[in-house]
Amino acid sequence: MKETFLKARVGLTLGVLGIVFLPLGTFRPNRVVRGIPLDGEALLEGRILLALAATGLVTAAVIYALREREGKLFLLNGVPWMLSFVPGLLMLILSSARPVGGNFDLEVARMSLSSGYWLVFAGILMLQSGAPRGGVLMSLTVLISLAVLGFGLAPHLALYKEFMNIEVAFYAELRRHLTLSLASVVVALLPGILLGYICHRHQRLREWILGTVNLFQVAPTLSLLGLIMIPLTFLSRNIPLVAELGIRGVGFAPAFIILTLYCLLPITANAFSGFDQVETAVVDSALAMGMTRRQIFRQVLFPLALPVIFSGIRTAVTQNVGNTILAGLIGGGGMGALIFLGLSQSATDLVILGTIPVVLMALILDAVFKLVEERMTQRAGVTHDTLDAGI
Amino acid sequence: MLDSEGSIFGKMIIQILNANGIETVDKVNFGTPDILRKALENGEVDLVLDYTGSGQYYHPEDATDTSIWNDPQTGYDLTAKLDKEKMNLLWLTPASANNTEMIAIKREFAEENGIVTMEDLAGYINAGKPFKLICSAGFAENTMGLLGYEEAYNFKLRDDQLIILSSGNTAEMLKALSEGTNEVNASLVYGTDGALDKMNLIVVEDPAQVPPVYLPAPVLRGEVAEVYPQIEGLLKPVFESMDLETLQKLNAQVAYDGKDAAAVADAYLKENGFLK
Amino acid sequence: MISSVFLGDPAIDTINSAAAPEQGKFARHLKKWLVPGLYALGFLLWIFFFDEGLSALSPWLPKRAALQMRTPLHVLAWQHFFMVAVSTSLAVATSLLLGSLVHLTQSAELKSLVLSVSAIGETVPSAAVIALSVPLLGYGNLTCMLALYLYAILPVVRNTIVGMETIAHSVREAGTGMGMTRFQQFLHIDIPLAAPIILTGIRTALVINISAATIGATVGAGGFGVPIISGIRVYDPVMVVQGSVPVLFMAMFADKSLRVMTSNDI
Amino acid sequence: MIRLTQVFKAYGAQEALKGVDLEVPEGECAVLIGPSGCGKSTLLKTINRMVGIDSGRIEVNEQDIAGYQPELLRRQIGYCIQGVGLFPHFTVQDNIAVVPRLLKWPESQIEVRVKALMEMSGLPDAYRFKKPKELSGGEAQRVGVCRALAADPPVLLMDEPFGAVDPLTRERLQLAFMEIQRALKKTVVFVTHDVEEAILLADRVVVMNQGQILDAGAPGKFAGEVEEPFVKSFLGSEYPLKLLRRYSAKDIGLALLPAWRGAMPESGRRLLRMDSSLKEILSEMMRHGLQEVPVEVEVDRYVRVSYEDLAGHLKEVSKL
Repeated sequence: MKETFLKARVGLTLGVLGIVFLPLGTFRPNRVVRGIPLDGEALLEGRILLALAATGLVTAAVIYALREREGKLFLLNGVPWMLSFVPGLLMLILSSARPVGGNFDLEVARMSLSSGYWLVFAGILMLQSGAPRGGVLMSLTVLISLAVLGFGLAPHLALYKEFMNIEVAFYAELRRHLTLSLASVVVALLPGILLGYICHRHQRLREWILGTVNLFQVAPTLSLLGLIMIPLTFLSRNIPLVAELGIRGVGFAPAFIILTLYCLLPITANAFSGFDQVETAVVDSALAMGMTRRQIFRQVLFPLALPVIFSGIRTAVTQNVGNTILAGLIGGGGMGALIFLGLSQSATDLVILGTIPVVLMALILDAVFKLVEERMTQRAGVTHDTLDAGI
Repeated sequence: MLDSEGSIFGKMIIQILNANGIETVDKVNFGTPDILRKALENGEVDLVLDYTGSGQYYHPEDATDTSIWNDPQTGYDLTAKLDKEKMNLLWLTPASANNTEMIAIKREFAEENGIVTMEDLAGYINAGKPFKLICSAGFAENTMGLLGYEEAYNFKLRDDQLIILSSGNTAEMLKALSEGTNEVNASLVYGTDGALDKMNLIVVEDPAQVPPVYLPAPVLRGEVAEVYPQIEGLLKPVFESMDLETLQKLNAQVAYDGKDAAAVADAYLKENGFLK
Repeated sequence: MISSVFLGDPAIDTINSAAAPEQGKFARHLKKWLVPGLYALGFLLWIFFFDEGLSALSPWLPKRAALQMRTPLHVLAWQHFFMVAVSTSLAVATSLLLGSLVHLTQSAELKSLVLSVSAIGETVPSAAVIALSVPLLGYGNLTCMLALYLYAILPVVRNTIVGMETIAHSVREAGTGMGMTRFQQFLHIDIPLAAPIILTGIRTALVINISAATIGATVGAGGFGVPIISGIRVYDPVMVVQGSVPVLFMAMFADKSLRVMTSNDI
Repeated sequence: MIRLTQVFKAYGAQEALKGVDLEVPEGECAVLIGPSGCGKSTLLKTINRMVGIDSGRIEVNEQDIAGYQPELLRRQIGYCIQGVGLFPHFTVQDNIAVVPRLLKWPESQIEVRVKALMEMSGLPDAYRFKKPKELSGGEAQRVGVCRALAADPPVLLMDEPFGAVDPLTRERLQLAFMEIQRALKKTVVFVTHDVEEAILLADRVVVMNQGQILDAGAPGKFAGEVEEPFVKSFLGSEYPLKLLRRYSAKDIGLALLPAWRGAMPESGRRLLRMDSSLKEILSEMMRHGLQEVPVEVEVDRYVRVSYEDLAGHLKEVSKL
């Protein structure tokens, strides 16, 4: 794999900008008051060893990024690996840093990670993404940082304090989030694939089905969430069975229904184009050999369309993970509950705490699904470009 | 309950009930008060923390005389009666802290402009001096909220003098006020909001008593009350002990100091002998 | 939506192309714009006659709490429109520049950089971007517009790059063969041929933004999110409907009219 | 045998088949030929009910196909199409085995059958576990023929099966098919737009245009005068020349020809044999400006074939 130095250079620039011009952390005497920003200079003041190490690392990174060709120097190729530890180490340092002069209640005071820190983080990831085995490197960086947080090694970080406050709720909401975003896709699978098949078989219905399904995608999620409240409330009030099933105007049910409708489009549209890109000759010969429609669907159409359908499912999953946030507004739970709670309490760190899992979930699920998709495409023995089939 | 007060009360109720052998499921962060109310009516939760003044929203057809809500006792009685009859919901003893909606301004701003009451503030606004209020949509669009204030004190805010947030949580509004974000110089505040002192804010007095009285009280479903009749007795002393000052103090610990609501609740209950 | 390309769906795009050939050009135009026109009409009727309709219906509606809308609907409509229009057009300009830059430099590294950043950016939820911009930009529509701007860049830049990339090699070769300079090719071949795919990206961005702008109500940006979120909070269906329906119309109008523009059967 | 009586088929206002009568006797190969859109493919597809007919009657082996369930009918009729239509996710073996499996043959028997078919069509045994995309166009086409023959159907329908391969492969496939057909004697309906292919493979050439059969007969029939103007122009003025390729030296009746006398033509000249096509013989004459050439009938025994012999043969077959 060729190393891409552009990414390294852009990443390095971001990181240096972050360290020099932006605060790495903000020290807050309590949760709400305006904090005291700490930049790189303030952080290194009086710590000669740390300053030397930081200078050394930045210099190495600069040499690394300015090369024209892959260097033979083992040390230089190790730079991206070394950088993996930087975000985690910065957390440790920031957690123990205090502004000069001042007496703080350490039980209440906290250190928020600020724009500079996140820029450094992004820069390092970008630099690593261009290096050989970029995926492994980036995962390592993220894992180390998560470990520092998760094992409580940086107890004075605001992120950690917020996490400890809501630990039980955090895991519950995480589960809720995953359940909502994945289960709704699972429920949409069968109708989505069936609708795609109907689109493939009946030209006349195609426009109507795709048009309707598209409507759900176009409609603002929030307005759908609001609108679905009305019939659901009516149903649960008037039909006891519905209420017993736990279907109510607010909470899990409406969020689940809307998310299901929302992911119909990618699944249906991809199923349709998946079925449609199967060569007519293949379907014709299946028909001519005396396969029934059902046999053709099961043995020919479906396996051949599977990679494309799967890429639709991937799209549905990743978009659902993000959309599930809105469930937080109607009592459906999920990380949205934390994000909106953080927003309304002006607690930026809580918002970040809610956002990180969402981004990670989306990226991980996307990567896993992509891997499966590639395997599937290989197995199906076809080399069509699944990229084009997405919506 | 997305606010500190709800979390504290919620955790307290859970701890008290658990300590007395009643098993509970913690749904404290379930949703906004209005969503909780629906969930209670639908039987999805059994006990919520609610505010007496909210009765005006639940029974709009029976609450035409708004003055009912300005008195703590009549408001509580009417809500309790209507809820018992129509929904079989039981209002238990409320705390004696009025968590009503008022307007807060910075201390220096008040002193500079000699503002003590809403009348002073209305005069200031009507003089065309710079004013910007941050508040919730629920307050801005309520005839017993900002619309009521405007009528009672005879002033009118333009759209550009308002920042309306959809959430009803005052923490971010007070922060915006204390930091002067977007030139905000007034904010919605709840009676029990803590740490106004720390943030150097004061509440503007409201002689006309525009907003309803909001006393926090546990609301229990009738069927559950039949199974656990002891709940009422268990919660009564706790809620009676909570006056305005106590609640402000506890709220400040959670919303401003960022302490865990469960820990704050636990400490308070133990300190006052409700828990061992 | 990560790394999938926003291509128009041919089946939906051709709904309007069924116009019979003997019809005049004007009649075909009229037929094509009929549906978007209806959406626009619905939108306007809703905005200006909601109150009248509501009071006419009020005898049959359950009694509502003492809430009343402080901001009239048409002001909310303007706020919503303003946020979406400004942020989307800025984003389109940025992404066209960025996409063209990637295309003109033919740099694989730059392309991979832009595409992967945009793919990752898309996983950050818009609600979070809005929430995190508050300390930076304060309350109001600026915060919301920043989030919308960032969001709209992603689909447009991706479709610009992909659209220009998918132009058949032979077409460009023919251009070179006829003596076009690189810039002339860009102007006369790349841009017009990639236009439908770019427009599809713009459509996606616009629809996403109309939807995401509703969340702006949580940071005081106004727009149709105000009645929707308030309505959800106080559980008032009338308020929810009041805000939901016009956004729905707005989104459908944007989607449909851009589809009509993309279908090239005139 | 296959018999079509007054078959009509219309797609909306467009009439695809306008009263077609056709009979293909058992073991014969009928080649439908005509310009694109003439209805030849539609006609083919009516036979296995891929296309339903509006009126008329189609019999396969004396049975009206309307009485069959379409799937069951199709499993008894081999079918081979231009794009081959191999299932890309199946191996070669699985592709060939589709119909036998549909007919629930035991697996052991299927394997024997697949091996036999592949050997017959000249595919190496190792190909059994390849996927279609690993095959060349010609190989895929052979697999397609094997698949059509897999369940040993008495009737075979072929829709331009060799249309998409290069000329050289195509010729090889044609010869292979002729060999198979000679051995298996299936009743075949074959669609093509290539006159030479029709001449080579057909027992009967059926010329179609605009949904109708204009003329039908043995390939030789069209070597002489043709009345029908469309048939004449479609088959072309070079038809007799093309026809020469169908016949080989032994078809002329070499026993009656006089032995070659005189000097053998110069060395390095191509040796004509019994199985050389008449087209090759004519080419040889033209190449050297001769009226007659020697053809080897057995080792070191040559007969004299003259231009008149060729012309005479054509005249003879055209009377059949």
